[in-house]
Amino acid sequence: MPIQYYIYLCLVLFSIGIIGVLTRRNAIIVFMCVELMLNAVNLLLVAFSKMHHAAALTLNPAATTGIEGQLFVFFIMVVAAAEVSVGLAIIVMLYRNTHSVDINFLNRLKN
Amino acid sequence: MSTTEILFYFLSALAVFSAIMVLVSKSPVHSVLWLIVVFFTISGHYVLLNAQFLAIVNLIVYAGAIMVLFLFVIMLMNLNTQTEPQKHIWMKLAGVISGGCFLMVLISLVRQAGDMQGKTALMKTGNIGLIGNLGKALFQDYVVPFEITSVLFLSAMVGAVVIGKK
Amino acid sequence: MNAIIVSALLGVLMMFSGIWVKNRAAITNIAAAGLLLLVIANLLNTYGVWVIHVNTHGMLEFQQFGLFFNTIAFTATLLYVLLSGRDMERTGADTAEYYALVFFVLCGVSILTSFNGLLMLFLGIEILSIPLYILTGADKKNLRSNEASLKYFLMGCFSTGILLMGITLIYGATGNFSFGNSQPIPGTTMVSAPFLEVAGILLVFVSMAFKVSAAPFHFWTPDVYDGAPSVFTSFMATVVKAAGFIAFVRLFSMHTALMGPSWRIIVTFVIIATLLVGNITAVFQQSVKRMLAYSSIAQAGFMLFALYSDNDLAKEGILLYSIAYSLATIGIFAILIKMNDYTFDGFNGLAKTHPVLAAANTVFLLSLAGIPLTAGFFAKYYMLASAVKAGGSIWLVIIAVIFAAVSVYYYFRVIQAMYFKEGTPSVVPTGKSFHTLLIITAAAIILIGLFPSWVLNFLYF
Amino acid sequence: MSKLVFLVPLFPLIGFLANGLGRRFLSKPAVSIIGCGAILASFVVSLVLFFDVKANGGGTSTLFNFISVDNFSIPFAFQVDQLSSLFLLIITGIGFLIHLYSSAYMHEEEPQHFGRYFAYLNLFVFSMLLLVMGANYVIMFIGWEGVGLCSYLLIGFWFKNTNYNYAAKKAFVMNRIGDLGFLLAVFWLIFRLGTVSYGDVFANVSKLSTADITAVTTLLFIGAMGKSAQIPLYTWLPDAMAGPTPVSALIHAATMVTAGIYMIARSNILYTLAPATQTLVAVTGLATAVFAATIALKQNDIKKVLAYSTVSQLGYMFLGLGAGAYTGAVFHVMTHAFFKALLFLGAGSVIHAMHHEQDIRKMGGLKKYLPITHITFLLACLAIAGIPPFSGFFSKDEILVAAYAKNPLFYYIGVAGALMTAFYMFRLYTLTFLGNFRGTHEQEHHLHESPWQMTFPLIVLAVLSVLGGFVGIPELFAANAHSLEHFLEPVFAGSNAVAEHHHPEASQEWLMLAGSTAAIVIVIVLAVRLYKNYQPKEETSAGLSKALENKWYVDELYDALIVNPLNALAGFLKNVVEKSGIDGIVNGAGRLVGYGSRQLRLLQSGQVGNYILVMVLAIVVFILIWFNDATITRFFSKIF
Amino acid sequence: MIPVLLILTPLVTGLVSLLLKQSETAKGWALLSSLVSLIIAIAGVFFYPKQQLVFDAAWLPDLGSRFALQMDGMGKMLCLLTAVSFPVIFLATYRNEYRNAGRFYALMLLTQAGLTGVFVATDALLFYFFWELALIPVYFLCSIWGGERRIPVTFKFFIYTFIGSLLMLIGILYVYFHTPDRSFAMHSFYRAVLDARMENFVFWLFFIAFAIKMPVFPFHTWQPDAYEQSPTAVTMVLSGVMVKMGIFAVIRWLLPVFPHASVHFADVVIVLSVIGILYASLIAIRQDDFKRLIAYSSIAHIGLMSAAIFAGKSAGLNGVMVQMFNHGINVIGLWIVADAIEQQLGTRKFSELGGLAQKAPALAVLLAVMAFANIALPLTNAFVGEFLMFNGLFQYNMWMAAVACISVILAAVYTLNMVQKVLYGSTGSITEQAGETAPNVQWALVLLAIGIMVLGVYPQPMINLTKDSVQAVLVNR
Repeated sequence: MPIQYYIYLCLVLFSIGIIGVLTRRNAIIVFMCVELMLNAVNLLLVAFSKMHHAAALTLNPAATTGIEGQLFVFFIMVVAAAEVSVGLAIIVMLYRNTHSVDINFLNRLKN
Repeated sequence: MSTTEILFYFLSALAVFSAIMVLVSKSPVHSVLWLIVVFFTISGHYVLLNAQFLAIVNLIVYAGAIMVLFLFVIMLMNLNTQTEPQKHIWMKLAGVISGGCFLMVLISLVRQAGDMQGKTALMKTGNIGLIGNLGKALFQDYVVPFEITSVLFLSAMVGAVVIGKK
Repeated sequence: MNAIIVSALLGVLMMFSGIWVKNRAAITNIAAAGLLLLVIANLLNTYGVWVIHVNTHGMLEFQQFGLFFNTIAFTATLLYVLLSGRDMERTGADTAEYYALVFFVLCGVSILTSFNGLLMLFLGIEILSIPLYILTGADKKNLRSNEASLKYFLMGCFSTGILLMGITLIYGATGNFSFGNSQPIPGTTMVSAPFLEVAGILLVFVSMAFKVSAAPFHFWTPDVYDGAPSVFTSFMATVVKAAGFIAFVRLFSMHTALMGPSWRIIVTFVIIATLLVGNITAVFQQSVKRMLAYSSIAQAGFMLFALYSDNDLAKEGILLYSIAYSLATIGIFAILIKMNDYTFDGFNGLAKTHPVLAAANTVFLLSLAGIPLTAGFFAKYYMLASAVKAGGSIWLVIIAVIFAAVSVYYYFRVIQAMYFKEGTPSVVPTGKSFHTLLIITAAAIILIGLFPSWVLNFLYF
Repeated sequence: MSKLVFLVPLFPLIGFLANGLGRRFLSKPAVSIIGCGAILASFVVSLVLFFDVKANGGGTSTLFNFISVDNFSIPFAFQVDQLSSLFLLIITGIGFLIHLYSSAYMHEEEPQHFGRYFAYLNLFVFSMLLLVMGANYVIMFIGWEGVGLCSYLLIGFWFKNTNYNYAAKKAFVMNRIGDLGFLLAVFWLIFRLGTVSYGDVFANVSKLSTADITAVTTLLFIGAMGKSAQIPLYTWLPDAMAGPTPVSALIHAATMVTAGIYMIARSNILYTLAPATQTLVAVTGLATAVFAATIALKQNDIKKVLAYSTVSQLGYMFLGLGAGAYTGAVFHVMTHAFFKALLFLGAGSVIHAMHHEQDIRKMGGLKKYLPITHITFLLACLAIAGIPPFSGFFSKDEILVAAYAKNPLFYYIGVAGALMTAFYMFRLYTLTFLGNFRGTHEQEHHLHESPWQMTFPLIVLAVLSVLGGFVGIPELFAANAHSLEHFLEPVFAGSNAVAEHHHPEASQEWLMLAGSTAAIVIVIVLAVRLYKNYQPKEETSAGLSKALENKWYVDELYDALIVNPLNALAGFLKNVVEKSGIDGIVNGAGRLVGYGSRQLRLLQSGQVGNYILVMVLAIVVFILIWFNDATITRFFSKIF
Repeated sequence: MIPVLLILTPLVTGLVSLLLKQSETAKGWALLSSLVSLIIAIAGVFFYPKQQLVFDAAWLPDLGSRFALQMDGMGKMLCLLTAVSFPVIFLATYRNEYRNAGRFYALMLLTQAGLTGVFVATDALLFYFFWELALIPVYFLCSIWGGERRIPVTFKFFIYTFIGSLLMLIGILYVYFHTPDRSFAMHSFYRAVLDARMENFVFWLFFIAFAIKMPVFPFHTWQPDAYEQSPTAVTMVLSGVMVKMGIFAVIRWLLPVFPHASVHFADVVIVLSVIGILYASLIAIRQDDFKRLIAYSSIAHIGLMSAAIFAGKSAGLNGVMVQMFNHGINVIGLWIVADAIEQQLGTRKFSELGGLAQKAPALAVLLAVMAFANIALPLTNAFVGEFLMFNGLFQYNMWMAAVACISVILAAVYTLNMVQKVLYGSTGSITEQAGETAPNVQWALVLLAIGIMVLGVYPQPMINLTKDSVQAVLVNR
């Protein structure tokens, strides 16, 4: 597949994630949109990894070029998992105190 | 058009559609479910790209663990369509426009990017995505970052405990 | 490597000491001892006496610059623990866990000073950030703390997303994660402009700018610094932020090919915006804590000069700046934490009731304002000098000094409150040792202000 | 000789210091002895010097280097030659008499103020001596300003009276306006010649262009206008009558005001080489002479009349200078010093007797009460009116003849002024001494002749006024009779060599003398007849007479044209420009920061969504900037 | 060694003074310290009349900066002025009571150290340091012990001057990077090679700093307020010595470092100065406040100095040198009188004063001496300076000189106004109970008056002292 297609797809997904962050008020949904962004990145990484791999194969059939991209995805997933645990803990804590997950209500701190 | 290409287009279309549905769903639960669909389509892409390990991990970690966690929290909070807060229409519009601008700028960049011309992502072939190869690389070259992520997890753990306990 | 391993282990140790040690004061002492150990371990590493050798496969690269910064960061943390450690107890019960998180942050700091490649950068930033989300929300019953925590978390995740997209685009264009030394991938030829790489670099830049709270990505800073428990604000605003800068400078000095005119324009834009937002907004604040948050943005504006000029002077300068800024800010926060009223009026008449606090605070504020004879002067001096040396930017420097003069306005409001106004400030009782430490800190600031060469020679030793 | 030179100013300086510092401790007699003694000593030394100069010619002696920078130096040097030694005699001589007079006149003052008075007087004499003895323009300027200072101090001697203080200030400021001209002239000389010493300047005069000389002389003349009360800077002098009367005699008649004449006479070579300036001097002098005389016609204050008469006489002297009759001017300075000092002292005696009543309408018939004063005053009036053979006749005649040589019109106008002089002087004399006493009974009861300290100077001065003219008998009467001219010859040698002298025909000169004398006599008779039986009546004068009484409204004119606009400008600068303008910009910058702060902090809305929105937009903008850098660089390079 | 001693003496004694609790002890200590400084300064000036006293030690080797001090003629003269001023100030204000007197005098002495440092530093960075060191104690002095509006006013003063000095810092940095040997030493600065465009630009960075300090129109608005609100002892330092910093700096750092720019912009600066002279003089005419009058009068005098400097003529520069010293002692004298009156009567308004000559004849005489020195009457010291300065200006441009000379008249107007309204006339309700001032004030004034007279009659030693500094400036032009 031409790499542009993957880039377009991932950028679209990434932008949808951004739009989600910008348009939703529910902290959990916002967080989910961030996860969507991360997944778009992951997919793009894999696509690039395969692209570089394809390029390397023309010179050396045993080349492992591109593997670092997939490993990076692995680390992103790890980090994402850790973030989710912390993030959800924070959201729950806030919910316990305010009974709301609306980020528009987060305006005690301003100016 | 080969099967892979058809699959690619189908998965892409589904992914974009589901992603949009995540945004527009009124009910948080629906959003989560749509997101899981996105993750599945992405896993499908991984399979197409012959990255089986990542495909599986994606399903287990994201769709399985993380999304369930989300769902669980949402259920716990008893969030539903009625309680779901909505942003002002202008704010939404602004969000969409700026996100669209972001997308447009990046895409126009990619279209001009000469070094991407004629490059293709290898599909269905290539063995770098296989678990054996990944594992070797992970525990040889990438052992330091791998170990360091343990610190990350430790801190996340401690953090969750600190925040979570009464 | 010493620093990374020791700090991680110390973090674990602190985690468990929470279970075994019930005396809170003892926990603080353990932490202090641990930090001392950390400093020593890092110094040993610096001078090559005792180094834990680990084959990092080029993932990490230990240079004097980074190691020296480690020493600064650890020493600053030690000072911070000594001055404000006991005040953590007022935030929440989990003192040991807080310290564990602090150590994990330091682990992240050590990674950020030695990363070689975007993967370690990413991990470093995450290890640095995740504990901070927690620490920001440590005051669980306090809604402001909760709010700050969630804001910080959401925006932090968003910026992580941006960072990752940037890294990915760079990877797509170059085929590896080693930022800067992009060798052509075998079998390909570099054709036309590397648009993708540039876009990636920009996104990485934006994300790093977010971490060091450069405008217009600074918005989290005032809210988070204001909402977080003051003890942790002190830590975040000093060690963490300085580490962010070191990473920033390290990252972008790797990529020397970047220095085109457009790069300069963007950095100039960011510097001016940061100085403007930081300084101007700080002027009208009523709370000293929030003022300090804005002032930290303003100081970031100055530190960004290191990025702009990117020469040796700038690298030395950023170290000196870290020292000066950390010492002064930790000191001010140590005093601020003792105050019951964070507004400017809360400081009225402090000079009468607590002359030592007031005098030390004055030195800290003068240093932040960059008045000569204090470390802060030489910090700013190096930044300006590096920009002048880089050339072609005298207007930028002039704008910077005008904002420096504006900064005097709000820093001196505190001095005015302390010395020239009448009032009875309510202050938590402070001990002799606290006073002594403050005086030592102030003296250190003045000494560095007189003889910055001492510190710099240490670096070139 | 050189050793003695320093003694001349030293004695008054010592007197000043002793009286000034010791005014609390010294008794009145001690003060007067110190004060008068110092001047007497100076006079004696001056006499010695005079004869020395007469025998051996003048010379310069340097005390020390006052200012010396690399390209020029100003020595603190004294030059005693014919001109200055003559002035030394006038200053110390008349000065001594007036000191003596003062010791009685000021007797009512408290000891402290009595001491202060003598200290000022001594300081004045010291300054005046510096002025005439200085060997260069800077030393002259020191004295020049010094006499201005003393004038200020003495006019405001009775400092409780606010009006006197205003008069003093006015005198000082007007003098300063003149001084400014003087200073600029000095700068000009330094700029062109690098020296200010008379000797060097006059020797190098050929290096100066005509424009230079004209400028320098004009500027110097502006200085002279201020000090010697010429139009337009004369208005301070009448107001200066606020000071004690002996002061008026000493400063505002006999010595200080003649400084301008001295200075021009000293710089005669420059003026001779600048005909344009000479004409200016002559015209200004003539205008002043007539103008002041018209005002004097209608003044009722005894001292004011004398003051305007002084202004008028000074005008004559400038007319003489402008006409090139330097000797004549100096001669008139001398004779004027005698008779004007006498007039003022006489007036002082009258005022003393009348208990500080100065309005001549309330006097009259004092002849019998104050015989000595009366006689001496009459002699002085005859002298000033120019009746032969009194001193004024000779000196004024010499000036008028020279003026005729320059331009006959000058002569006729000058004679008209002389007639007015005769008229107002005899109006004054008649109103004061003749007729019936018009004051209160109490005043009449206390009328008595003054003590010897006051009458003695009157007598001495009267003798001088009568006989003083004989040092300058015109060539008309006898060849080589003009001994003063011969004495001063070396000083004016340079000018005489350059300028051609037209002397009118002897017959014409006789005619002029006779005619003017006859006219003056007629005017005197007229004045005496007119005012002999004067009775004060409530009259509201109108028209010309009112304008004259109000001194042609010159003070009002100055107020309207200069003082008020300046005050308004100052007020405008203070209240508007400074406050709202310059300080306004500074404070405005501060306020702008405050305003910006209040607006900018609204950006910090507290909404995460907004924060991220800004971030996203910033990213978009950055990417756009990056890929359009060439355009932007061009844009900025245009701005800076 | 003498320059070091001159800095160290007030510095050390100042720090010691921080610990003094008793007001009387602190006063005595400060007076003693300042006298020691005076002795050292006199020793420096009279025992080494010809040598340049040099001290040089390593300081910041990495930055190319050394702790280099040097006293040439101008430095000696200004050190002497500083050393003379402080004892006189301490003496004159000996009876004023300050809260925390120990701290007050400590800050005063620190100011003295800073001022002296400015006058002797030959290293640009060190110079900058002392420049600021002199400012900061003053900020505290004014803000703590000043008048009613002290906080905003002092703050304005501080920020104003601080902006100026920061701009100068940029200039210093710029020149530093263009010195042949990357050094902050004065002589390296003199040899710096700048292209014409940048020289013209950097010139202004320096000039604005100095112009604010002097102050030159239109950078002066901090000054009247600051003088009015500061405690008088500080005002004396400010106007007597501190404004000399600006003038000194122009001569030492501006003219030689930017020879072409200072010629190029001479007209601009002189026109500004001349406008300032007239402007300040006119405003002074309408002042009702003693302190503000002196402040504006000072602006006018300083304007003349700055014009004369930029005229760049030998006579003018010599005049500036002399006038720096003379203006210092004259204006201190005026402040002492103003303070004595305010301390005694509690007012500085001319409209409330009057008739003091009857009540306090000695003070009246001394005020008159100061006033006449202020209008540069011959045989007072100021005449020599002004005469030479006008002279230099005249040689540069006679029209500018002529316009500037108008100030001679205006000075007479406002000064005599002041004299008249304070001393003369009849006493009012406030001045009724006035009396002679304390002996310490009188002695201080007498000392100054003697100085005024002596330097007015025999100024040549002062001219000789600073002659070589003038030559040095002219050579570089």
